[in-house]
Amino acid sequence: MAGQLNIAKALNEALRKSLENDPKTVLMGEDIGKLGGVFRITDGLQKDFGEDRVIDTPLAESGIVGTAIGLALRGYRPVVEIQFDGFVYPAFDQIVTQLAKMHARALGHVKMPVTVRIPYGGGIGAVEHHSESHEAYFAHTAGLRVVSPSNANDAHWMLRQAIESDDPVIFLEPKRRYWDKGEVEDAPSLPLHAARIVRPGTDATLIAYGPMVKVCQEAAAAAEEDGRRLEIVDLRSISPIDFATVEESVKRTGRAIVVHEAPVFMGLGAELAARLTESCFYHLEAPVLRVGGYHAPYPPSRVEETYLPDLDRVLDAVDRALAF
Amino acid sequence: MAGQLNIAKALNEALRKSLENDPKTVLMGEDIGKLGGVFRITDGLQKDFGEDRVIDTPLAESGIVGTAIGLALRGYRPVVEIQFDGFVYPAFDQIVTQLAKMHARALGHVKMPVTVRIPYGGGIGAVEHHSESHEAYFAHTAGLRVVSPSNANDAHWMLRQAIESDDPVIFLEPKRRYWDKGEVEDAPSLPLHAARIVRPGTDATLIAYGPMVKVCQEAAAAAEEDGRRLEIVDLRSISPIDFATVEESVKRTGRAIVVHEAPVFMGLGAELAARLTESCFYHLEAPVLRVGGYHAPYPPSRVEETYLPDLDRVLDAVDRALAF
Amino acid sequence: MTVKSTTRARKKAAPAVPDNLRTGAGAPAELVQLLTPEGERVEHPEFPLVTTPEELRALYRDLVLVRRFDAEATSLQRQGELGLWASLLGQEAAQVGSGRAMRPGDYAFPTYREHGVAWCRDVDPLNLLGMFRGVNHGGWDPNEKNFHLYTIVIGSQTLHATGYAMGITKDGADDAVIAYFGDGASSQGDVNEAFTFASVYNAPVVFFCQNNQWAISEPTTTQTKIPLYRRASGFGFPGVRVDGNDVLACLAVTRWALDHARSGNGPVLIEAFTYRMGAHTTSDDPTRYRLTEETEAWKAKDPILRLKAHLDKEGLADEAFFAEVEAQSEQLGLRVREGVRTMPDPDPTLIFDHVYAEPHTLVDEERAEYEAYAASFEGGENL
Amino acid sequence: MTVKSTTRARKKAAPAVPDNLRTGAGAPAELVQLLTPEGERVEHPEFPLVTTPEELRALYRDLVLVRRFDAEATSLQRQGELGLWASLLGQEAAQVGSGRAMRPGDYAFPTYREHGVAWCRDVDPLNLLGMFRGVNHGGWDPNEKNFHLYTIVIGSQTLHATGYAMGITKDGADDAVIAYFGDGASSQGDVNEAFTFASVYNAPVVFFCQNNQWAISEPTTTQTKIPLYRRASGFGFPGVRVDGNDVLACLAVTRWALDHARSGNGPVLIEAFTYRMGAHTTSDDPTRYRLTEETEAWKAKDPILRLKAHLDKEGLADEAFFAEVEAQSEQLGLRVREGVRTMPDPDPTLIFDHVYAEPHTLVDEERAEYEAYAASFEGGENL
Ligand SMILES: Cc1ncc(C[n+]2csc(CCOP(=O)(O)OP(=O)(O)O)c2C)c(N)n1
Ligand SMILES: Cc1ncc(C[n+]2csc(CCOP(=O)(O)OP(=O)(O)O)c2C)c(N)n1
Ligand SMILES: [Mg+2]
Ligand SMILES: [Mg+2]
Repeated sequence: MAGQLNIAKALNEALRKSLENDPKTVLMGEDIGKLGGVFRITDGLQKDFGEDRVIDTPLAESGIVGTAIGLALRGYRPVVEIQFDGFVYPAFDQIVTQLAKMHARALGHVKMPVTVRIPYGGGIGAVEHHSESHEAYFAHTAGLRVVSPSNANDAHWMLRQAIESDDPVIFLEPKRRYWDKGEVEDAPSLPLHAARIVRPGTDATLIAYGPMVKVCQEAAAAAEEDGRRLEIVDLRSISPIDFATVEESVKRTGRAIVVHEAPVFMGLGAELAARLTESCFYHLEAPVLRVGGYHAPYPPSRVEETYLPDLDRVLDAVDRALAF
Repeated sequence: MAGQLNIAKALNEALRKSLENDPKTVLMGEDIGKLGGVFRITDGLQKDFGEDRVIDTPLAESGIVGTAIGLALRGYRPVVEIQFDGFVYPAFDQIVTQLAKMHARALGHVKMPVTVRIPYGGGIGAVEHHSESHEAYFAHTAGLRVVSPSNANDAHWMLRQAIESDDPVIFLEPKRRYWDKGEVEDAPSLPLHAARIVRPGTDATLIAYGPMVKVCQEAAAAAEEDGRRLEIVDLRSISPIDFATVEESVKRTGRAIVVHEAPVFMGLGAELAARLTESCFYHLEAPVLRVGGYHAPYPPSRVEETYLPDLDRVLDAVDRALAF
Repeated sequence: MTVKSTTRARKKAAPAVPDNLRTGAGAPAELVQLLTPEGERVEHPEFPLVTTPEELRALYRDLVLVRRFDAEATSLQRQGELGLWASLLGQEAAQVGSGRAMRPGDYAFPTYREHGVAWCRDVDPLNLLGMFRGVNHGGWDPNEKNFHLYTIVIGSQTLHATGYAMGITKDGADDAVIAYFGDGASSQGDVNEAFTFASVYNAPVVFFCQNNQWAISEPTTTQTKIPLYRRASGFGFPGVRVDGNDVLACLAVTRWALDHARSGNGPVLIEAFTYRMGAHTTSDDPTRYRLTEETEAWKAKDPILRLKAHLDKEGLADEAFFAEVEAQSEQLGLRVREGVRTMPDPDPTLIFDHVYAEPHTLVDEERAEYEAYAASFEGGENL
Repeated sequence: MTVKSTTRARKKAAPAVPDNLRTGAGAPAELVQLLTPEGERVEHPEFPLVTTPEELRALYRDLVLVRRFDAEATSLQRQGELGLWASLLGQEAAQVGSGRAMRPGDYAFPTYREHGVAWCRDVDPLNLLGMFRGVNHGGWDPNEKNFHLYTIVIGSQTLHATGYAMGITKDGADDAVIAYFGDGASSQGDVNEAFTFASVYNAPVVFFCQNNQWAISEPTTTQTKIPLYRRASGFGFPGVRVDGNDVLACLAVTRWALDHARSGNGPVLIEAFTYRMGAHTTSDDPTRYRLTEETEAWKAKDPILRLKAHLDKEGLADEAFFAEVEAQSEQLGLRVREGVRTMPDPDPTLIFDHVYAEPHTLVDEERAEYEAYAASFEGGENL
């Protein structure tokens, strides 16, 4: 396993291992067979594991998730691919009213080990519906777990952990980072829902996940040239959030900026700000600030750079936080 | 119009006036015709306006919202009834990817004057899927307006304003309050998206909307006996939020508690806390606290009293806020 | 020929709406029937059925007990013991006939009205009532009874059934699945997606539509212009309309369909043509939208009376038998009444119990907060 | 008879999968055709069509120009001028035939591939390209052209079309609507819900399914076991399969269907049997999932060559005409190339422009914040 892999390949290997390790694991989705998925995450898997385990489905997302639930009831462990973020909504009812609630409704008698993989987020110059960040919907939904890796190692191990989980997991893949390379280790170093301090610092804490971790790293590197030491927490898990790690950091730095691509209004930054203000009230030297998308549909790609948080917008927020 | 009406009747009158005033207004939904809807909100309207304007639809929510969009494109002004909160999800794709975005996508060339009425919230001892508060999903969705009245006068005038709006409005009706009576005035006193201070106070601000306004009123009355003067802001509009009114209040009282039935995690309280902390940082004597549902599916009705915020839980939060 | 045979006719005249869709009286055409409303046994060439007197008596017993349970639940709701009840009155034959057609390894996915099927799957009636009392959202272990939880979101269970059936195929098993749904549900996207998935994967699932003529206040004509069983042909699998008030026909057709499906021939749609004799649920008031005459006319097709007439006519059961069934019925009523009245309320912390199968920090935290809060009341009275 | 006619056959043997669903070569059965691949004019008893030479030449011109526009867009994408392009190559006849069947008052709801229909509705090709360049999500006024915006979420436009058609009925107008969708889309719940709504409300909408044999990498057999036009019969309205590479047949059948619909007879489903000659979009690599032989075989059915053969055979067009079309084609290519290359980027504040039709405090605030932020850069370089 060990070696430099890009995120796409690290995910592909994670699916392969999961198929090898558990005969009940099946993959389902549109174009995941011969094509290997539009991002090639399932490349070669149908060839090696057969059409019975790597299943090209009819073009109907509610049908995909609904039948995955049925397969889970029969003892299978389905891993569903939604082709792009914007196409998960036809399955929203099955996810929210069925998948998320089945275990509770059955008083624990049945389990729902279903992983829903979704390439999400913008920055690839795509047309409408192909660049959205909808993690807030899923995070607000009790019964779902929601995670998003930011690098190849996490992509690999978090996906394997998600598939092994007996709960439904929404697995958000930062599509603009699919081709970023990194070392994939021989074993996972963290449990699925633990955050990680990516970079230690003292002046403020940047909190991010998925595609925005890299932007924060760039911002922190730039800030360092100005003598500012920014700490970065990669949440990895969006629901539940590893508040212990985040709070410890914010109590040290006294300032926090949450960065995500999704719209700020009612986004994950709101929850982090609310919670951190409550738990770190006497430590905060500035309000928790939020950098994210605007309250607007994801725009045409020629203006997406304006919509997406970048190094400058993160540093602008850092300035504002430090000015308090 | 003027007189004591319950909320159900105030809504019914609003629909009647809207049908009278604009021949392009049509109502659509399941069982809204002869039955008058399961809550009788459309009672008598099909009889008076005909099957062509008060339309019983097939049992398919995506179909209802999708065809309403088509009718709007043809110049109609559809008012859709979703039978219960838990049944809007099959229409989620049409609402989020189509209804909310059509105006922006068309660069303003088309308008989407569609109102989606949803009886929402718990407290009526109902079975699963009949007691949910899902305003966070809609509020996070740019392109939608989201409102919820707490009394008969607002129910009447806000519904008429919603129907007159050229934007899509998610109109959330607090079903447990349908039978609460109140005076309905002859004209609206506020624009659709303005909040209102329901009760003035000095010690802390309770922020609520829809069904929880009454709970806050009870809590404030009880607190008064202990000599605490609580201000109450009825948001009325969930998206956009009238932050000006809320901020003015919180700057005066120095403390805020947000109360809603929806789960706290990623709920509206998070946004209010984040925003208020940013705008009132030097005024806040305590963090904005949140009282709401737990991160769990809405429970069976025999334990819903535990799930739902009540007077005691609000006062407990007030105590905690004052203890800071 | 290019165009579907109906096309030409339509080109000239307005599309004909079949008059057998809504029948106040008179049997609709194209209906499999093995027992007339008068209790006459008739043969259907395609659905032969051989029954012993014991089997017929057992079916009768099922029908009577199921109706009794249902009546008991309705009155418990009126007494305030249940929050709601969805009565199966009139649909006993459709449910018992199809329920008894299942083999032990077969699996059923119900709506919220399949109390008769639950009975056949040996689910304790008190377990069903827990949900309507508000004690839980479904109190039984679906895998123990091969009977899934009730599903309220219309149509969504048809996809679960299809997925489950796909799993059967993968397992190489010869079980089959029944997905129950209503006439109203036929309009939902999910049901039609289930038809597509079942058809292309050749899944061993029988779609059992109880067309009880009403979806709350909406007659079937609000959902479709043609008989519902014909929907299947558009998806490439067979559809059959059966007299839903004829327990023998429902048994024979469902048994055939399950065998068809389990033998690798793919799905079948059965439309059981029946009638909802009561209100939609105890919250409903059908006098607002339908005529008493319609309901009255359907009384003549009562599923229990017709089997009773047959037993009488053929001398297949004696008074002792009927008395025994009556006694069992009384006993069931008593057990249900007492069971419901003494059913304990759940502990409020049930809220936190099964949100996730594995530990979850936020749920643990909220549970702890709640417990501390509840304990803060004198004597922890809120707990 | 009770059971659909196919049922008995199935009971004995496994369900037959019609072999005409996937055809590498040879015309499938049950296909309306008015022009053979060799350019021979044939008659179809149910779809008579009278055309003048002018009309035939106009159709030819449409086909050529539409193909030219499409080719130009593909190469603009390769040059980096467009982010993506979804080519209609091979589907020109289905689109021009159906597009030209519309009356001015009729309305079309496209997917993302109906550039040929857009052409017939007089939408400026450059407007179409704005979306694929990333300049907007749809640059034209739908109500000006009676041509809705492209819809990417598969199937959702079929419901908009149906609702629009319901509005036509309410208006008492005699317009009709076409809803375009693909073979893959037929599996979506929305499309099947549209069938139900259209059928029960008798809406004047024609569902035009371009079965181009592929949904990205999935062959039609992943979506259905039987020909797609038969889906309609399950919903109670007529379905017709037409040779989608035959512009005359597409014209005749669509014209009939629109008239059928506008006359109050309700919806029609047309399955235009055609083939996607190119990749799904410029991002796709069809060599991963289909054989070149299949594509090669379909070349023999090319919609343009066949009309050209007919014009030649019948002497309906001279060299001057072909030269003129060629010149127009060159001119179009030039205009498209230059238009795209000089198409200005939108102002970033477009983000805030049309989120709502009426004022919105949050959007106003965020716009102001953005503007202040942008202005904070020296010289406002970010604006
Ligand atoms: C998605 C969804 N929409 C609406 C409802 C509300 N509702 C409950 S039962 C019902 C009618 C169902 O009719 P039908 O399918 O014929 O079943 P029946 O009740 O007649 O057995 C409706 C509209 C629901 N439960 N789920
Ligand atoms: C709801 C949804 N799911 C998935 C996609 C991704 N997607 C885009 S085109 C396509 C295939 C469509 O096939 P078909 O309907 O046959 O139309 P064609 O592209 O062949 O014209 C898919 C899966 C989408 N756009 N929308
Ligand atoms: Mg029904
Ligand atoms: Mg296709």
